Amino acid sequence: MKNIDLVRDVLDTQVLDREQRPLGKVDGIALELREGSPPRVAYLEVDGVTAWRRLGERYARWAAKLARHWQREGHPFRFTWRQVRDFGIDIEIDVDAERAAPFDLEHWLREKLIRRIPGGR
Amino acid sequence: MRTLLALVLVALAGCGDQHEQEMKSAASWSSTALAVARYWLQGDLPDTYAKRVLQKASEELAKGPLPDASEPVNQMIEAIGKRDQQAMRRLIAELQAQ
Amino acid sequence: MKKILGIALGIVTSIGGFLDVGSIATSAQAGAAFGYSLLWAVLLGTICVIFLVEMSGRFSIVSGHTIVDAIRKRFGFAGFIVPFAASLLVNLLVLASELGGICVALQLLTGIRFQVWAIPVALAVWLLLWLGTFDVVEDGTALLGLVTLCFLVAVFTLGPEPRELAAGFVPRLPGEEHAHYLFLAVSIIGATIAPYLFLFYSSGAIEDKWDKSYITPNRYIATLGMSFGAIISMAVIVVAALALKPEGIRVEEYEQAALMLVPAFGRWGFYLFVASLAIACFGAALELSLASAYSVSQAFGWNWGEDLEPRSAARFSSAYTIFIALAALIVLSGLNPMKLTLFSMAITAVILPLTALPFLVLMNDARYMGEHVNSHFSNIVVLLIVLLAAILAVVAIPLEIIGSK
Amino acid sequence: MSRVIALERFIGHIVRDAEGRKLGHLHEVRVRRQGDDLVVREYVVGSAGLLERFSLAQFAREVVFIFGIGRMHGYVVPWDSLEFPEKGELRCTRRAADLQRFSAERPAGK
Repeated sequence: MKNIDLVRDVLDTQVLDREQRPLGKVDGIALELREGSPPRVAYLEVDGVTAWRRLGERYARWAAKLARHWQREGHPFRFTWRQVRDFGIDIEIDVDAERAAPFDLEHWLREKLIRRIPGGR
Repeated sequence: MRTLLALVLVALAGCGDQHEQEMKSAASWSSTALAVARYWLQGDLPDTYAKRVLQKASEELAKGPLPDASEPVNQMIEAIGKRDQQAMRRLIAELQAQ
Repeated sequence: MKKILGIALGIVTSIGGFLDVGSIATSAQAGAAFGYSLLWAVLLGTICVIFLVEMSGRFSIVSGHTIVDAIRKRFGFAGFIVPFAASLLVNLLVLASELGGICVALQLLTGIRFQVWAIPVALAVWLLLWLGTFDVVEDGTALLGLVTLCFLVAVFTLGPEPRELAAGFVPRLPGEEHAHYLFLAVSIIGATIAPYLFLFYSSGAIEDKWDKSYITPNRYIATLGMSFGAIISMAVIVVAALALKPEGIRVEEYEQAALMLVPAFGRWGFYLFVASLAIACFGAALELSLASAYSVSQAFGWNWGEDLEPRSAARFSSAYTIFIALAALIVLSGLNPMKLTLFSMAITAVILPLTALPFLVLMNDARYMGEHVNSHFSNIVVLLIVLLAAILAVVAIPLEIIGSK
Repeated sequence: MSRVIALERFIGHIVRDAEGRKLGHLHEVRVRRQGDDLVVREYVVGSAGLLERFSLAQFAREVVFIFGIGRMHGYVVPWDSLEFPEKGELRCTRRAADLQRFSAERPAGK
């Protein structure tokens, strides 16, 4: 697909890892504005705080305060277009979801909630 | 939009006033008590449930426009407690008379 | 053979899932107060829900994605988050009504106040999701839900007058109490076109790994499943009309509705009603909890799936855990269950446009649907549904205030 | 000197042309592949751009016109004509008249 529309095809699109496991949505797109040549997509972001910032700074602050409980380093998670393996309705990137930053909440809940309840396995 | 406003106005006009609603509700609760008593006599209702509905009916009737109807209903509850079928038949007649 | 079994199961699930506390409460009230004259509302709601369920299934089958996932992609985070939050809140109120329905059934049986049952009931619903798989939920609700067929049996036992019954399918205002009549009509349609049905159904199509060969079976499952569910809903109206209305009993509390099966089944009538209410609400509570967890996970791009152990979909399983806990708190607060149910049905009607509108756009999206985009006919039906939804949304609140007594 | 901006925060914001007249809202950014990069070709401003997002099958476009939404129109702003200020509104450095117009009937540049 030669021509891509960033809002229709990339923003809010589901991101999958190398085994098609859901990693998150494209919450943000960073454009690099260059002197005398067309802007290029610097990186894409998967991060709840970035998503909430789209509604306003206030929401981003609340989201960040909340996220501090489970987010370790590596936030916001960013990837470049070069890492994209497959681009259809979803975007597949060459990353392992389990070790990526967006899974911090998943790990935190496993630790704090799931492990403590029998049968959570 | 006009049709919607008409629809809502119809609804407003059709709504009976507060007193009429209370009369309907009271009539309904006394009918409920009568039905429960009759089914209990036929042995179709467990005691715990029958007593509970009669209790609820008595409370609702006491609040409504027919407060004295709640008296026979209270006695019905005792009739169930004592498994007194005669008393129940008498109370059914008494409640129907009101 | 496996497909026929799949279809049969799909239909049976729809029966189990269709009937819930909303349809039982609104149908019982409608039958007791207005006899057969609100049957048309169930029919209208069912026609709409058949189309919307078929489309949400076809969307998942063809695109491999669910409606919620696509709504966020097409409308963007800002355009999606407010309707999404509204639908979650409504789902929470309906889930509280379902849990309330189970607690009320236990209250009828034991005489112990319904709030006391809130925690055990919520635990039971949660435990089945925590330990079970999607099939357990789907098959469980389906087979148990068949107990609600007793309303159908009651209709044949009580023998309604066919011509009067048929007249009930023609909408016309009764002599008096217009506000209450219209309020019940809105609540019945709201109860029938319940958003959680599509959320559960479209995610279920992916859990069951339906591929393109399921496009036709999907149409049967949606049509037959919802129709059978609707027939039982109508049966509740007819039984209430025959068993309660002649006695002058209006349904203001579940205690009154519990009498309706006694004329048909004698000693068993009370127990069948309690069992039907408890089981229908239990099935609906399972589906609602999953539907909410599906929509949150799909909205934020998390891994989801009831077949996964809680450990491997921690955010998904935490979502339904928190959801059930919040709903249990609402029941614990002692709000009158019947009033909560009717209020939730009216509010479902208010957000109906937000539920129906995305179908108009997504079912015509060539990137998702390829050549399976909506036909002209389906688009016109969706347009009519959105129009009906808009009208319901406008009248639901004023009617709730005036007509809900 | 280059600067990085968060594009998602400008989507849906008003764009004014060189004379300060309102062109519409920024709804789409069209890019092309260049090696491993995505490079901006042009921006789409105005309500017709919103319709683009739904890649509506041909039928739905006709329905949309019946409801008079067909009057939606938009402008295509080349990559070198849109400024992303630190503060304030998006500005187009050209006048509306110099911009290529397009409406929902025939999707431009597809």
